Amino acid sequence: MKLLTIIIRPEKLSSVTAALHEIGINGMTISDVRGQGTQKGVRTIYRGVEYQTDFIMKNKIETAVSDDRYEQAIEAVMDAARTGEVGDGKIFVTDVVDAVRIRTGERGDSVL
Amino acid sequence: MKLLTIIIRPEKLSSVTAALHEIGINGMTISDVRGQGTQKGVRTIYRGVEYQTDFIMKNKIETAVSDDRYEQAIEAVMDAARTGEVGDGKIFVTDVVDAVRIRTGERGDSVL
Amino acid sequence: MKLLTIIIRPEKLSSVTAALHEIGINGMTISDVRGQGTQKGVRTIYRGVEYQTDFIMKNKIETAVSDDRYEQAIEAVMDAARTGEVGDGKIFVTDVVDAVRIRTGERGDSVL
Amino acid sequence: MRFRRKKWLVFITSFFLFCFAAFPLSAFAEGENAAVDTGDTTWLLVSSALVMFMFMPGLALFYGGLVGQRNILSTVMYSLSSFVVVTLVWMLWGYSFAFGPGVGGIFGGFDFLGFQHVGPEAKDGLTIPHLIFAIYQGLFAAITTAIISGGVVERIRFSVWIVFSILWVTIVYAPMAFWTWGGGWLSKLGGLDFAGGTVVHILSGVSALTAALVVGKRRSFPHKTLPPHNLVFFLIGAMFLWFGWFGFNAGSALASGGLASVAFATTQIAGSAGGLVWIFIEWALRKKPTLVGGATGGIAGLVAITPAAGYVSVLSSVAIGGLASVVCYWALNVLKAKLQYDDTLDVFGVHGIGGIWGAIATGIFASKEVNPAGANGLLYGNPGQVATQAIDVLVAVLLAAIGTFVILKVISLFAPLRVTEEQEMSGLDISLHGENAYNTFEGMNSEMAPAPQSPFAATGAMAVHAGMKGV
Amino acid sequence: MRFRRKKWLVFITSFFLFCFAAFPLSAFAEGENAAVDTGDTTWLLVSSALVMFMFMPGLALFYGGLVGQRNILSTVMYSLSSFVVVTLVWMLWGYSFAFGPGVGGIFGGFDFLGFQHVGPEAKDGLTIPHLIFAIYQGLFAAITTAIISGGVVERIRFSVWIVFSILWVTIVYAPMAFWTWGGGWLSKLGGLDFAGGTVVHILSGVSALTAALVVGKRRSFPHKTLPPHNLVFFLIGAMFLWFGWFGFNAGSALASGGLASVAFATTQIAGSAGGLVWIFIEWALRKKPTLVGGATGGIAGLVAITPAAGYVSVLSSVAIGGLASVVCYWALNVLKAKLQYDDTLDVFGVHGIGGIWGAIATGIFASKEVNPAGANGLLYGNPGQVATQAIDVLVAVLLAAIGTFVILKVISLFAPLRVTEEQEMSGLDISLHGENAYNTFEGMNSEMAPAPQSPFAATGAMAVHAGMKGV
Amino acid sequence: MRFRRKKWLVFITSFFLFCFAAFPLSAFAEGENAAVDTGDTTWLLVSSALVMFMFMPGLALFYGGLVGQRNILSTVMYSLSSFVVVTLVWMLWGYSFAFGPGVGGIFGGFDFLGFQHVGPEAKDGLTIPHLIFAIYQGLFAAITTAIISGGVVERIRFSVWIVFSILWVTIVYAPMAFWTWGGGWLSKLGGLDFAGGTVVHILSGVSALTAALVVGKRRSFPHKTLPPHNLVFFLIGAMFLWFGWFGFNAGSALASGGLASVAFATTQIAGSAGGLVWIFIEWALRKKPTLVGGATGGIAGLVAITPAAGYVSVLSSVAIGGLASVVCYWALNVLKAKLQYDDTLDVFGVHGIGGIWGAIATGIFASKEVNPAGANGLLYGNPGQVATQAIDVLVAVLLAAIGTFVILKVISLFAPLRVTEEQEMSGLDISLHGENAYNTFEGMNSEMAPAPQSPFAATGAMAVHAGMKGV
Ligand SMILES: Nc1ncnc2c1ncn2[C@@H]1O[C@H](COP(=O)(O)OP(=O)(O)O)[C@@H](O)[C@H]1O
Ligand SMILES: Nc1ncnc2c1ncn2[C@@H]1O[C@H](COP(=O)(O)OP(=O)(O)O)[C@@H](O)[C@H]1O
Ligand SMILES: Nc1ncnc2c1ncn2[C@@H]1O[C@H](COP(=O)(O)OP(=O)(O)O)[C@@H](O)[C@H]1O
Repeated sequence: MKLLTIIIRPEKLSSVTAALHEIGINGMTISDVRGQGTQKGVRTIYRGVEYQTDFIMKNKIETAVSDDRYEQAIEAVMDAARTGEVGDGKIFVTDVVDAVRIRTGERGDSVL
Repeated sequence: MKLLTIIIRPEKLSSVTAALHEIGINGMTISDVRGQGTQKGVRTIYRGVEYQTDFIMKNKIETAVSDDRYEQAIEAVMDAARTGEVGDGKIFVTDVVDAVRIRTGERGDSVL
Repeated sequence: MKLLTIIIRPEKLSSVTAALHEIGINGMTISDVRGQGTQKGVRTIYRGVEYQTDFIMKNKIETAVSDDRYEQAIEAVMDAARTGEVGDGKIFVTDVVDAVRIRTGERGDSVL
Repeated sequence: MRFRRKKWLVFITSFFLFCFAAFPLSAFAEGENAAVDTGDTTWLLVSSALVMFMFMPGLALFYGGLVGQRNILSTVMYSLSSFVVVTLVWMLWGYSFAFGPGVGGIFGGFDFLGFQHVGPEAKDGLTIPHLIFAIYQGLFAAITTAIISGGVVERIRFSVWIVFSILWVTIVYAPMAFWTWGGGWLSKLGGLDFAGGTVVHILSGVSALTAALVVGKRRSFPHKTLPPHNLVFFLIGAMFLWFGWFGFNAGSALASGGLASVAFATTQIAGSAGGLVWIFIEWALRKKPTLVGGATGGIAGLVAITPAAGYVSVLSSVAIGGLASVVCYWALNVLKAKLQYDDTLDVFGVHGIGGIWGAIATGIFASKEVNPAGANGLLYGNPGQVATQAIDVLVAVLLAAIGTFVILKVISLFAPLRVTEEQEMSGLDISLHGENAYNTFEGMNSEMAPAPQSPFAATGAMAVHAGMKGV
Repeated sequence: MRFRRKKWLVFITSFFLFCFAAFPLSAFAEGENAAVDTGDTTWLLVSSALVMFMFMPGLALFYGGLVGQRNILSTVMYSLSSFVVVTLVWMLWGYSFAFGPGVGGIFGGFDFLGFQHVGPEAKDGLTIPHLIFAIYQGLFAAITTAIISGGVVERIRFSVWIVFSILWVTIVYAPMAFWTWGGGWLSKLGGLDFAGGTVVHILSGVSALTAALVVGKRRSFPHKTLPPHNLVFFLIGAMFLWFGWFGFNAGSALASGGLASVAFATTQIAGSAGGLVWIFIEWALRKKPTLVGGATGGIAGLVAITPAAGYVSVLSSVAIGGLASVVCYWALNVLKAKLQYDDTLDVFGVHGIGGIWGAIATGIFASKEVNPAGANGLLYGNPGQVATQAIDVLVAVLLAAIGTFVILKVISLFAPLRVTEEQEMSGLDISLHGENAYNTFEGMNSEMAPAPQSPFAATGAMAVHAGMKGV
Repeated sequence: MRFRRKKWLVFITSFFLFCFAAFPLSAFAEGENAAVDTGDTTWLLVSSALVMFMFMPGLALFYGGLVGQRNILSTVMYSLSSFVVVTLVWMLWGYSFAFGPGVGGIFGGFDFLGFQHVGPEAKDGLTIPHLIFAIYQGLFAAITTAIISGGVVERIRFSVWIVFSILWVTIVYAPMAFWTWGGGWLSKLGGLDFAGGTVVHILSGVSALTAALVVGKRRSFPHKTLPPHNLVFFLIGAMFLWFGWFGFNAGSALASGGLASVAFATTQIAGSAGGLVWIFIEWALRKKPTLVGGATGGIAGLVAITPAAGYVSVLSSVAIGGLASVVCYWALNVLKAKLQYDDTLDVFGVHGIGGIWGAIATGIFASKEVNPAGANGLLYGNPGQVATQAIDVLVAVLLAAIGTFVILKVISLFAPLRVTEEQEMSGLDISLHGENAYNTFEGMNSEMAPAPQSPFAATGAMAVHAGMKGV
């Protein structure tokens, strides 16, 4: 099983979740995060003072998928989240050694 | 060392942390997250318009535990977080290859 | 490639990001989290009732770095985030098996 | 379902028919307005608006900021519902019971039901229209009722609260108002209550404590209650209260001029003394003066000066306001900790204790030099006034405690008083009202899902509700 | 750039020169104040302040709480800009067009341009200074304009909105005000509008619907619109509206005294009836009464009583307010769902429908016993009044619809009416105003970066802007 | 510890004893009220309430919204403490120093200490009770003091601030008020200051700059200061200020009627002109008009009209308000960037510069046609008035700068002026007041821990504090 950590633009969140739903991936956990990278932050000006923030709003999706599906998931996310502009985000893949469904105590791929 | 990523209902947070304390696990990092899965979101109605959100409030606990303790931790969490209703959450286990305590520079299991 | 999960004091965030920039690590994802550990929470009193919270504000930085750079990154973070007081935080290192830049579809170390 | 809806329609329709048909309009026949003074009337119009404002949104925010964020809307709804319900009850029968011509000094009677005979002409002995007097008093009744909710927020059922409001204002507030201000027996004993120390604050404070005991503690009390979720809202509410208090106290002169100015000044000064003393107490005892403390002290001072506002000198108001903080601080920090009652937002500690101190203090500091229509107090050679005030206090305490107890016990025969454990746990906003106060998850700001054909299933989807049909 | 800046300077300078030089000051020549009554004047001063308050911050919060958090500042900016722009337009020409001596019952004329001849002396037939009357009416004009923005928030361009405000108040509001209140032809027909049922609420409600249709739906409508981001702000705004409404309705008596008291009472009671009925409707049909519902019902009741406030009895106001919630609930839940127009904040459903009901209801419930200067309505033997009211309604609906349509179509010849897709997606706060309302990311509270030599590059860095030079 | 607590008790008790015993109550002896006008009195009662409201919560939110979220309560506490402290100081000696019968045009004297001889009877030459005049002026003193805090928030110590408040109002504000309004030497020179251009705005603006320089920059200035944490609170505050400004300016007529109406109108119009001009400047120079800009411009306009409100025509007020935005924009964007002083919330840029412009503008635009009790200005053939105004400005600037400098230097002999680095870093809310403004972490909404036997250890545990014993 793999854990995909997906960083995307907030405005793409619903497209991405919909794309994942489409290929049958329904379980995921989402958070509001701030990103830094090549993309530059917005400048805002208050009373003549310019605040440049390099913390850019992003959303993070964490979703565990089975080994045979994760490439497909990556494709789906890329299609849904890409704009072609700097700042589209990243997907990181890590290995999950074990997974538990708290409600039932199930383990492994049946958890997903 | 293992990193447990635990997704639970917010109302179970203090039970779970207490359960972990009980078996001697005191270090952990918690965040407010939104989950999607089998559980359906709440519907709220504003002025005749129904908003159905599929982002359900959850809490995420990340805790690194030593290899010999993590099964025990999983048991403790399951006991404390289970209601038996859909939406109880998941535990994902990943391998930690290294860990550092910033204050001392210690490495490995003594960090926990 | 490694994923560093860095937990630090909020007031050290800009020092740490600056330190990472200095060694050429510009990509990272940051979130507001709450920590528990050895450090004790603040006590606040409202109308004679004392609220002791053991959820301490921390910031989490997640950054993926190449295998040859991660020791250097750990050094940089430790230097920038250490105060010597309990509560300085931790760094956890996990293996990244794959990484994708959504904008281009690139994979592997070139993503960083 | 269909049936129930019809019943509702019939009910609503007949209610409205009743409204404009049942009562004679002769009330408005004689609009002479001979004795109405424009300056006085303006002051009462303004004071009424101020009392409305201190209630909604004032009290609602004062309370709402102190509860957990899953109960903020519910807390506000208790206030909002009392606001609209008591306004109507007051017009229909409350005013008549409280300020009617009266039956034997005990009960106001039925002459003013539905604001009959309450019109634009000057009220007897006053220079303001009867109608604005009635509305002004109605807002007092409404806010007093809502203050009680602070003792039982985060757990009482919404429907129970509405029924409680109606009964309480009828059988607790209206009698006390009649006895004290409407010409009833208490006023004949010589008790002084300028703007509602007994009628407003003791009644609400004691009722809140009684209700808190009858309804029972929150499940999370005392070890896991939520910290106040937004102190800025709390502060805004506290200052709205302060602002409105000028209408409350100085408006109780029922005219503009010197007496209103005295009440205005004592109000501002007692509030300030209260705030400052609380800050110093916290500083001395705890090292850190808090905003919650400073604002609570200010409110304590304002509560205490309420019965005295038009009877005492400016310097006395310093003592009354400052000592109010001392006794209320003690109530919140020592008494409550010892007795372990769950008066959630400290209504008893602030309004009850503060009101009792204020009523007694009026007996100590009152001076005929300030207000010839008042009386001299202990310090001006008349110790008996303290005893008279003590009787007032006693009556208010007993009436509030017994009345509230009986009302809630009766209601509990028909329905449970409190929400279920599950509702309490998920928060009352969602479980009672189906709403979240704050929708600030950034991820919601995402563009339309690509699959509009299944809007209900799509992430974050929103659908226009099918209106009445869907239920 | 340099050139453009010069042009601005010239423009601003010449404008100000014009301001104090162009008009004769003889307006202030005769400051006799013979007939000015201090009590009445105070009431109008207060009422003006209250109307200002219900607008800013009242309306701004009422609207702002209901939009998504990326559009809150933009929503507020529509209100703020109308506030300042219409105030100035009103002073320069609006007041003259609306309340000038008039030309043939159609148009107010030019006598009061720039508040010429509008001074501290009493206005004809009134006991208040002409100037405060003019300012009071100006605040009506300003809030009415801003109400319209609720139909088109989250998409109309800011510059378009400002131009629209100027044109709308000139060619829609001013004529209707003149016809109804300034002595124009409608008032001669005998239509009753105490405080703005047609002039304020129907005009704004219908204009908002028209504007929503001309500007078009939000891209996210109806399946992905954002839930209200802060219901506490919404509640605060609603209660500020309520508070200010006393100045709006009771102030429209243009004097203190009995009539103002009647209007005050009917306002409070109609609002309460509206709130309560809406709560009960939701309870019956949906099981959960909501805060948004209760507050919306209150506002619906207040809208409906506006034209009637000084003409009907207190009991009639219960019916008017209560039924307002019934019709507005229907409009929001059935009509809107069926017709699928994107009137974002339900201006048409509340102000338009509520205003129409109120105007008609005035024809039903009005009574000369309450106000001899008014008329009797259907229930008092004069069915013709309903027809007269219907004419008023029709005129208002047509004027608003046609006027708004023409204004927007003309503007659209010069510039696009709405923001780009990208701006809509990123939120108007950042894309139009370059600001975020909330900066609450805790990570920003971090200490200074150790590399001050490159402040712009450092994380979270902030730099003092180079002032005018940098642009 | 035990000892310290006793000392406190003794102190408090003796203070209160003093309060009601030390002064004769003869002040209230003659309550004739012969000349009191109810309409005028009502206006002053209302104006006093409005000034209170613009201060708390107005100013507190205006400031609080602009600071970082870890300093919001601290920012509010500076205001709240000045509010209560200055109210008491004013009553005890401030009013006497500022409005006493006076000693040689320099000092008000001791006649009114403790509001002796300040009673419900009309103040000499006015138609309002002396007491409400005194309270009204006291609220001016209090808000002026609190405005200064904007220059030093996020770093000055709370105890230092309280001591500063007491000294500043005594030796800076009271003299200037006496000289200008109390019959002192400045007023004899013929300087005009209708509602506080010099006394309120220049004093506070210059004092804030001085204090900012003496206390020193925030450690984060200029490269890492926090962005404003909540612009909605800022907006609410700004609009509360605007609302209250009507009481401030139009109330300064000290009577209802024509003059109050003029001041009301010029206030509304100057504020609007200020807001609009700032929006246009930003639009022209920066492409994006901001909410912060629009609101700041409005306040700048209001500041500038303050000294002129009752002396100039409505059209002049457009020029005064509009140009205020030009000069203040320059101050904030060019001057501040160049000089690099850390006047945190731009008190000098808005109140100082705006106040100076307003005072001078009064000398330019004043007209006896508007107010015969005033004077003609430059444009009405009297260039000397500009010089007279310049003297006023100079006196205010010098008094504020020297007074503030001396007070702070003296305090710094006894205690450090600013918080420690660590306190600044953790935020003043927690470090000075032990509170968090917002407790919105969802995880706190969790059910009771299963181990109630160790409540203090359990996660998120809350424990009833042991009251006074525990400290
Ligand atoms: N090495 C990294 N580790 C973790 N997160 C990263 C890393 N690099 C980028 N990110 C995240 O991805 C987001 C987008 O990256 P950015 O470099 O701005 O654009 P792009 O992905 O298009 O190259 C960042 O805002 C950050 O949240
Ligand atoms: N595959 C997954 N990857 C990551 N998080 C998941 C996944 N599946 C579920 N979750 C998280 O677990 C929560 C509960 O899952 P759900 O399917 O609703 O109920 P249950 O765990 O009882 O089967 C979800 O809200 C989500 O936060
Ligand atoms: N085992 C763990 N797993 C995950 N996060 C941890 C763990 N232990 C500590 N943390 C995080 O590190 C922070 C600091 O830890 P703490 O024990 O208080 O101090 P220190 O790191 O100086 O020993 C905690 O607040 C928590 O967020």
